Amino acid sequence: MTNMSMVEAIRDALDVVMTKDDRVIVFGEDVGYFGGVFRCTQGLQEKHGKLRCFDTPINESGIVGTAIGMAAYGLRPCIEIQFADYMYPAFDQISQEASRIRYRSNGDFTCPMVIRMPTGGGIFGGETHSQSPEALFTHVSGLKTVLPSNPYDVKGMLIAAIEDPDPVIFLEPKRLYHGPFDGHHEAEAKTWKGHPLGEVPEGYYTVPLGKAAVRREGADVTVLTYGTMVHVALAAAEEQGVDAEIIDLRSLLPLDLETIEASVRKTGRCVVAHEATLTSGFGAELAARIQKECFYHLEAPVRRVAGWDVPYPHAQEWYYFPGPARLGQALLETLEA
Amino acid sequence: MTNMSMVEAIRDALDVVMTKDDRVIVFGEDVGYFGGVFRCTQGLQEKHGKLRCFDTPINESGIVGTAIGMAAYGLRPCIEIQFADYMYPAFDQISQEASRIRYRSNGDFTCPMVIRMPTGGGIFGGETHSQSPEALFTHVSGLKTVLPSNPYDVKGMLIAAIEDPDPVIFLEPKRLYHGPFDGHHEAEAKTWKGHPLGEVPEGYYTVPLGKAAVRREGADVTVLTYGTMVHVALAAAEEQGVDAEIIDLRSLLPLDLETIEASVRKTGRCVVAHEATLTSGFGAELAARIQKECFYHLEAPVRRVAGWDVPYPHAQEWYYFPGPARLGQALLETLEA
Amino acid sequence: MPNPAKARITIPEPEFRPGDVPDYSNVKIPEAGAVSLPPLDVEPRLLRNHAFSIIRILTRDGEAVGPWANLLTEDEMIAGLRHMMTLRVLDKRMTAAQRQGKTSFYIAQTGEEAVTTAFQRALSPGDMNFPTYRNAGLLVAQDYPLETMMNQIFSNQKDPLAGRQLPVLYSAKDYGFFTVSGNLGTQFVQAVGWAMAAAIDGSDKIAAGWIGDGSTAESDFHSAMVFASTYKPPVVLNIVNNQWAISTFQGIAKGESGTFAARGLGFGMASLRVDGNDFLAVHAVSKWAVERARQGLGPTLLEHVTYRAGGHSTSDNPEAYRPKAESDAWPLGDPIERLKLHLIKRGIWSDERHKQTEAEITDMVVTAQKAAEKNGTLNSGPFAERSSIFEGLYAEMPSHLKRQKEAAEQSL
Amino acid sequence: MPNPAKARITIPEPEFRPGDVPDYSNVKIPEAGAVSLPPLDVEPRLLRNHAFSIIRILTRDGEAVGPWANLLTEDEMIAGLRHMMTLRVLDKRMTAAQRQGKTSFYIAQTGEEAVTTAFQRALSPGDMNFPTYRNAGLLVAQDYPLETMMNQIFSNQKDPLAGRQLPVLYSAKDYGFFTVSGNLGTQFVQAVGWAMAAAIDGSDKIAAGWIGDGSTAESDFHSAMVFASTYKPPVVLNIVNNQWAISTFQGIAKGESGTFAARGLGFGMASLRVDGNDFLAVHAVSKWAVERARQGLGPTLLEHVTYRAGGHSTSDNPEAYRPKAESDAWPLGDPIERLKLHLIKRGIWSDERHKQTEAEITDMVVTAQKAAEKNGTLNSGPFAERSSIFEGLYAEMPSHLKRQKEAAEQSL
Ligand SMILES: Cc1ncc(C[n+]2csc(CCOP(=O)(O)OP(=O)(O)O)c2C)c(N)n1
Ligand SMILES: Cc1ncc(C[n+]2csc(CCOP(=O)(O)OP(=O)(O)O)c2C)c(N)n1
Ligand SMILES: [Mg+2]
Ligand SMILES: [Mg+2]
Repeated sequence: MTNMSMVEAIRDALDVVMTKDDRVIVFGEDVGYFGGVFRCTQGLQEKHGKLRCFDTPINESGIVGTAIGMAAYGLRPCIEIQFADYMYPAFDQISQEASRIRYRSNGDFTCPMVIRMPTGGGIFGGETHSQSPEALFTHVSGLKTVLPSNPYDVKGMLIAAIEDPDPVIFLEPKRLYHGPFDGHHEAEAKTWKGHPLGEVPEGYYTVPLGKAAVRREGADVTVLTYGTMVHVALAAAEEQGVDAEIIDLRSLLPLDLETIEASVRKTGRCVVAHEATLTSGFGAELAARIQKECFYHLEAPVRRVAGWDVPYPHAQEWYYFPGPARLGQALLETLEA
Repeated sequence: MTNMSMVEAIRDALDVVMTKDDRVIVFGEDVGYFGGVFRCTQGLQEKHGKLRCFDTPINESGIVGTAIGMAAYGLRPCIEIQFADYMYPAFDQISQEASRIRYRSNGDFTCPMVIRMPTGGGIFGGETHSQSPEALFTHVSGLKTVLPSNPYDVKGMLIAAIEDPDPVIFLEPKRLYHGPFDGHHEAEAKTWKGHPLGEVPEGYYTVPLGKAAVRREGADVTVLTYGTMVHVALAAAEEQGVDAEIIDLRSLLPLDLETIEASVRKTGRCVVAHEATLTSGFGAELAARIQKECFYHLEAPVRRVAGWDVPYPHAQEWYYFPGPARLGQALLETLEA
Repeated sequence: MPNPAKARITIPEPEFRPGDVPDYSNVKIPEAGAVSLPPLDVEPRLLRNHAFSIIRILTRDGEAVGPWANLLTEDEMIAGLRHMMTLRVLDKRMTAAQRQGKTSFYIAQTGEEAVTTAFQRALSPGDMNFPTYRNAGLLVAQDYPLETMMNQIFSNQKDPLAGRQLPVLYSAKDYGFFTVSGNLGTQFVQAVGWAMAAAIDGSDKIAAGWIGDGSTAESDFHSAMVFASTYKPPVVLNIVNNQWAISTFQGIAKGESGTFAARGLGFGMASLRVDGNDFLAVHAVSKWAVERARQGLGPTLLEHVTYRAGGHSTSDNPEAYRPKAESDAWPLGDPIERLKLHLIKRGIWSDERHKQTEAEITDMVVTAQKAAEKNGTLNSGPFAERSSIFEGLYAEMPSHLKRQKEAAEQSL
Repeated sequence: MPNPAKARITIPEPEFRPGDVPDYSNVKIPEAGAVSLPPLDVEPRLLRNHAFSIIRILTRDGEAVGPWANLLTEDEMIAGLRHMMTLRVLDKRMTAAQRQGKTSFYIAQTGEEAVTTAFQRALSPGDMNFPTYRNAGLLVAQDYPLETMMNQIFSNQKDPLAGRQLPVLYSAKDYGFFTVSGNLGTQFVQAVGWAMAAAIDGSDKIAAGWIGDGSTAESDFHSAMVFASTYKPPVVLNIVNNQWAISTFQGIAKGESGTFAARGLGFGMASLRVDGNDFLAVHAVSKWAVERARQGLGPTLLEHVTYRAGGHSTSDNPEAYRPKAESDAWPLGDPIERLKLHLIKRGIWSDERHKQTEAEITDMVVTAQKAAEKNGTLNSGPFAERSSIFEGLYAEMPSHLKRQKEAAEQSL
């Protein structure tokens, strides 16, 4: 076990798989010599060579499109989109191509690839460095979409994703890269040092895609969340003294229906939280599913706590971000309902 | 009043606005001389000239991107994407640009434009001529998304959309272009002749965006739906003898919250239906909202009837399509719950 | 509103519209044999003329001339002719089958048969095409089973794609034929990626990308050109300029000057323009480009100049936007007639033999069709299995799909 | 796995990395005055040399030579120098302000000041730029109020963009400056659309698109080129080749041959390459292109060859990927020094006057900054209004946003 930041854990995961399997190829904008603007690929080119880790032209559709061709050939591309906000030019290749190669060819061709992208706000990135587009991916049949919230998971899940036979959207909450963040932006930034999930095993291990993790057991209300908001939820429950069961979904598709449903049936109440805008966010899917599957157990409506339905503003970042106060309020309202 | 198909009503709407306002410009692939692959722009080039209606290169991002520039200049572009399935290459320009020109410039520039696109299945179009991507648009702050279900609405709403000061995604259910369709594909195709909503006023009128229409009043269950599924819902209620209140949303964003909530509070039960795939479809947003706003009125969970979570298959189209049998079953289950 | 006195914008228009008499006598067609054969390691910037002229071998009289000629044996040429003829018969029969309701849709390549059949002949086993919907010749040139193609077209119970895909969107990995997408252009850059993979893997395989004239306007054309010119992987990028994109003439994609091949020059990429209705020229230029790629000398952009003699698809009526007789006026002639004339000229073919071959091929296609129809048609079944729509989206079915599959079965 | 014996793929690399001593003495810089001045209605295909060479006016000794020279009055040149100097001081102060936490982020254009300031001088009121984040010179050259720029940079209560946008993503319609996007390339094709609109509307306005070397790889570069070459609207498309895209050298976007300007040749578009550090050359070439557009003679692609002397942004550390001294080795010199030398040579400027002007400008910038800081900084406020984030997304606020606005106010 070594203490690592999420960035270090990602780097380590890539190094482990690249060493194990020479079909794994890593590329993207500024990913080669420099090692990525968040430094997640630092050192990989030097160690594994220019043909295994390299810079690309600034063309996200080309990055994904070439990766699809490579995957069809038999390699295992793991590509980086510099910010999730910049995946939109590639959305055609992701949603209409990668997702369907296996299906439309009836298994003649497959498309094992991972698309890594930093997601979420909290770094004063404004509307084009802060978005959380996960809901869009979950509406696309044929993709898997995961979003780890700590160094331990990010390493194990990234290895699992690269070994997965199908395309995986791998979202990395950039505000967690260097330390956990509970939404208290006015407090000093923390590092992963001392955090139990900052302890990362050396070498190879996987965390399976499709399994949620219960971060806090509780009896009164279930919180379904992922990414940065996991840490916000933990803080909110603590601060409001609410006995919440906090589930870190980790994988949005496939979704761990069993864990989710069992928890809500137990608590009878549920709050869903994400940073993405509210309308048609992934929280809608969660709320819709829960009210259907757990209707007779629900004692209060499922509340959603989310980013407001406007572009992520620069200066008003903390007014926009669904921090512990907003989430705490929703917990109390749900308990009182 | 004249009886018109949806195609004719669209054409008529375009002609009326182009005649009224010479800032209105119509373009897209095959839209000029030929009048569009669905013939919605037939005759417009001849009448209004090549500078007002013309063919474009096959580049959807370019079509939307140039339209944004035109709108910023002060024109009112109304563009056609040949199939909604082909909007993906333009999704960056739509979701990251058109939607935010007003906001990010704080009103210095605006982007009044309409993006028309045929949507939905039922014509053996396979996975790339059948998709219903409306949910993706509704997750984007700054867009309006509408989806009329008949000739009367399509004309009035298209005129309203072109006159709207903000970008409007205008989805046209292609299976309804030439006649209503209730999902009974084995029956002979109907035309709009004789259908009350096929009677279209001549000249200028608008149907406001953001207002739903109650297509059938009922006491026992509310059906929230739009597009082709409106006709399927009417048939399903009839066939199952269910006293359903069927609401044609017409506009998904802005959404007519008042009409929806009042109806569900009245009936206490709700079924949501769309052709798009289930997971993270717009039905999720509707169900999430209703269980929240009408929780204490609901006597049964909100059920969703939707396309299965796979690409739209070619040969198995009718197994995929959420026809009257599937919707009818959901109605009965909701009443019995 | 527009003031014609200062029109500062052009809306390109084709020369002829329905009602006009098409006349292409002003179109300058370079002489056969006139364009030089560059060395494989030529500096791309020297190929300016090759990107603007048209490389041709067959003269009007059926002579094969110039430095690109004489690569194929007589047997190979006859085989090529047979492939083109097979493709044409297949297209005719399947178009008719669509009219009879046996399928929903069909796309023919009438008039363009030389492009794909001659190109495929330049490839080796293991190479991979990334085709469009109009490149069935790549399969026919490999004697891919016609019955299997038809099973796909009819979406029947033996359809290798299980009824999922629109007719003609084949997939055949073993024949170096990548699954065809309905979305234009996407495959062009995927071909570049495949070629990069082949190079990274140290294999000697090459990839071939395919795109239509209209689709060169798509963004992924640019993605492909950028990645190919940067990394120089072993790929041949083919533009099939058949003059039309549904109802839109090539001047909308290209503008009114230059050529599609010229787009490659700005990328420092070897770019050549070839007479797409000249089987020998397509083959020779393709072989040159394939060999360059194979040897690691870089990517090549080829523009095949041809003509879409039929409608865009069975859903299209070209008489609504171009003169009826336009395809006859097209100055590059018919690829089958031209190769036939050459073979006759060589004394290894005759009108009778041609007729006889035509009859044989028709027989073969009809036999295949009968066999395929036994497996079902879209009209009458038996169909591809219904509940198989839930299979094969992921390697392993996730629980939400299992639930949906069950629900679907219950709602029957 | 890769077998170097048959490497069929290239990964381009810059010549120099940290630790190397950069030496550009092998880079051939064409002589000032050597490239001809074509007539405005030149046939684009004749401009081959213009797309590969570099149009330059100022010699090493500060002489202005050749057919492109002598367009500007002395007052105009002095004004240009002042604008460049202002931009540089602004960049220095704002970079420092970012370090002090007064804002989150800043992007400087150090070393590239000539490109935008000289270009803007060729435009007329009513023309519209579609800029990138590194084109603030378009505003400075119009004496746009520095305080207003800083209000935006500080996201304070007088920020014209109400705190919504990342610093430097200005919007100023009245100054012909389109709202800047954080997404690369999107604005390039929007510029083409604006120009089409101007032409359709019968106005005499023109549009100018802007893009970086790295961003030419983006798909919307292609969209812009396709639409511009097809419709030929009044637009000037500017590529600012500052050699770097964050840590990525221009050879990744361009490949290892040709020029960015050459990309235009394949589209039949007039394409010229200009010394972006030569104020006079940028202005002359820009004026030529703007005039062509104005007269309806078609679009022009300009490549401004310059060098990004600083980091990509305040978040970047260029020493991690290029030699520290590389910007000094850059053979085209510094644009301010070069124009200064010319003015001194002409006898209308001096070292003292330069220093004095520098002091004046610093004063002006400092005064503006003090005023702006009174309106607030990101660090300390007063801020742009919080609940204004719900305003102005739509012309009229829909009910779901009204509900959210209320909820937000309650959760305070
Ligand atoms: C992204 C996308 N946009 C639009 C279409 C609709 N469409 C199908 S074929 C076609 C014309 C293509 O023309 P071209 O590239 O010249 O190929 P050809 O049909 O002539 O072989 C169009 C516009 C599509 N399939 N995909
Ligand atoms: C679509 C998109 N992809 C990636 C980025 C991240 N990014 C911001 S600036 C930049 C480099 C751009 O380089 P260049 O175009 O040369 O412009 P320069 O910064 O040199 O002026 C990158 C990759 C982005 N903003 N948008
Ligand atoms: Mg074509
Ligand atoms: Mg640059």
